[in-house]
Amino acid sequence: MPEISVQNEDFSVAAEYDLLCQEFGAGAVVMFSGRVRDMNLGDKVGGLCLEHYPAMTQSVLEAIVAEARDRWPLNAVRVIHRVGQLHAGDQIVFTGVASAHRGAAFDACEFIMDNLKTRAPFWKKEQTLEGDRWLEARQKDLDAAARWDEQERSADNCCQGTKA
Amino acid sequence: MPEISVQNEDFSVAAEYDLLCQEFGAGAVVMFSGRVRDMNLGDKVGGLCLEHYPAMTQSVLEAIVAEARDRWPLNAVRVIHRVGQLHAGDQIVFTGVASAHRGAAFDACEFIMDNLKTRAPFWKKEQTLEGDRWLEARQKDLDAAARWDEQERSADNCCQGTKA
Amino acid sequence: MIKVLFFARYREQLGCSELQLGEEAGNTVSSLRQLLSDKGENWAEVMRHPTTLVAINQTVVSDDASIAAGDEVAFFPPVTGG
Amino acid sequence: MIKVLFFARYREQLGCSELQLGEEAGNTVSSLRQLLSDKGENWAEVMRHPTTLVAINQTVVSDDASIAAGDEVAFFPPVTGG
Repeated sequence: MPEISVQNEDFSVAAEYDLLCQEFGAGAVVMFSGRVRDMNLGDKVGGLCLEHYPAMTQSVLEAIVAEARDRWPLNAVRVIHRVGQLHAGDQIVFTGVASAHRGAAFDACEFIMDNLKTRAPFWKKEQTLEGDRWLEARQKDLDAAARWDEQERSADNCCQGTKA
Repeated sequence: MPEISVQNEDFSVAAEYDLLCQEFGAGAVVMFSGRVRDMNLGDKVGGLCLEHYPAMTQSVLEAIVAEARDRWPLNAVRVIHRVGQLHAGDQIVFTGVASAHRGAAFDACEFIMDNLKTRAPFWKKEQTLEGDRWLEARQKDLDAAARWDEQERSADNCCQGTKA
Repeated sequence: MIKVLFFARYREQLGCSELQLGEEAGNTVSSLRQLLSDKGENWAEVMRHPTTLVAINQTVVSDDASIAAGDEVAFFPPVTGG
Repeated sequence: MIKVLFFARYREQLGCSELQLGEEAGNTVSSLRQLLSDKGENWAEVMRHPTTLVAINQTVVSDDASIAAGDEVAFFPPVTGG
């Protein structure tokens, strides 16, 4: 099973969970799954078309997973992103992480998603009754990804509230 | 479907995922699953027996879920904890959260697990070749749960590295 | 009458999961702890253990909490679920 | 020869997903941007958009990065996957 799949076909969270669990020693599995929302910016969304830059997508996702493995002890990692035409309610992205440690599994899974959101070359074009529109990147996602850099830099700093 | 189940029977992550997804508008689902490790403190673990304080377990888990709902906008929450005799590799605990927002789903799921670990009255007795032994609480788990209080207190403080 | 429960390691150590007590238990967790400590060395050990938790009616309380007739008081070690 | 790719909104706006360019592209991202800007107002608009990203051989770079023969250069808006 590859660690990373970019595909048009749907995926099965149940099957991915079973694969992540095959490593018997793992205590913790954290999984994220994202689905196409039926509403966005106040408009009803019928579906969306996902474009990507294939050669770069693969290498960026590999780099993100490698960074996660450098930061946390992980037994298994799986990232799936769908491309092409999708419909409201469809599954779009999956990230699953297995680790002996709960905190590592949570952090690595969220780290991968935050970085995927801001670094992996995917673009969504949404279909609404008002017509089609390319989605704009959101500052909130950039902020979410930036926390991980800051966390690394300020590791032993003043902050009691960090989740480092 | 109740939000909280304390049971001896196994659970199906696939079935829980489908239930969490039934709310069509949700964009993000985060799930945690924990399994009995086959090794602990250097010894091979054959299984463990999970004791709990039934009346208190239910009310503590309800309180933790209510606190999570106060802090984040959540569409659906599901917590399952098994009790009684379990074997190495068995599933032991599940927490699943559905939200329109990725960050809220991650934070709420981890918040529930960190608080469950330190507040819900479960006790594990491990069976090893060296004999049976009650597990000791770990400082690491107390620290993990304490972060959420500190995060609340220091919400708008100096810290750039916080995940608040 | 109050009901006193013991869980996990303490249940085993005391060979007791539940006790019924009358007025001799007193009105506070402290007085109850004192009464139980006097039952023997293994009881005293559980009662003076620095991490022993006590709950009244399923809520963890401190030693100065009051106990009333009908309450359910539980003693247990730090929790280890999840 | 270099290969130049455009994605998403820019691909649509320029009506172009791929270009082959020779030495006229110059040796840096800046010189390539200048050449493309001169192709018309819609091209100039994409090139001067403050959030336009550029990658050489699948790695995002800044405007002073060098371009060599055989490179694949891509222009695209901020990413919106996940």
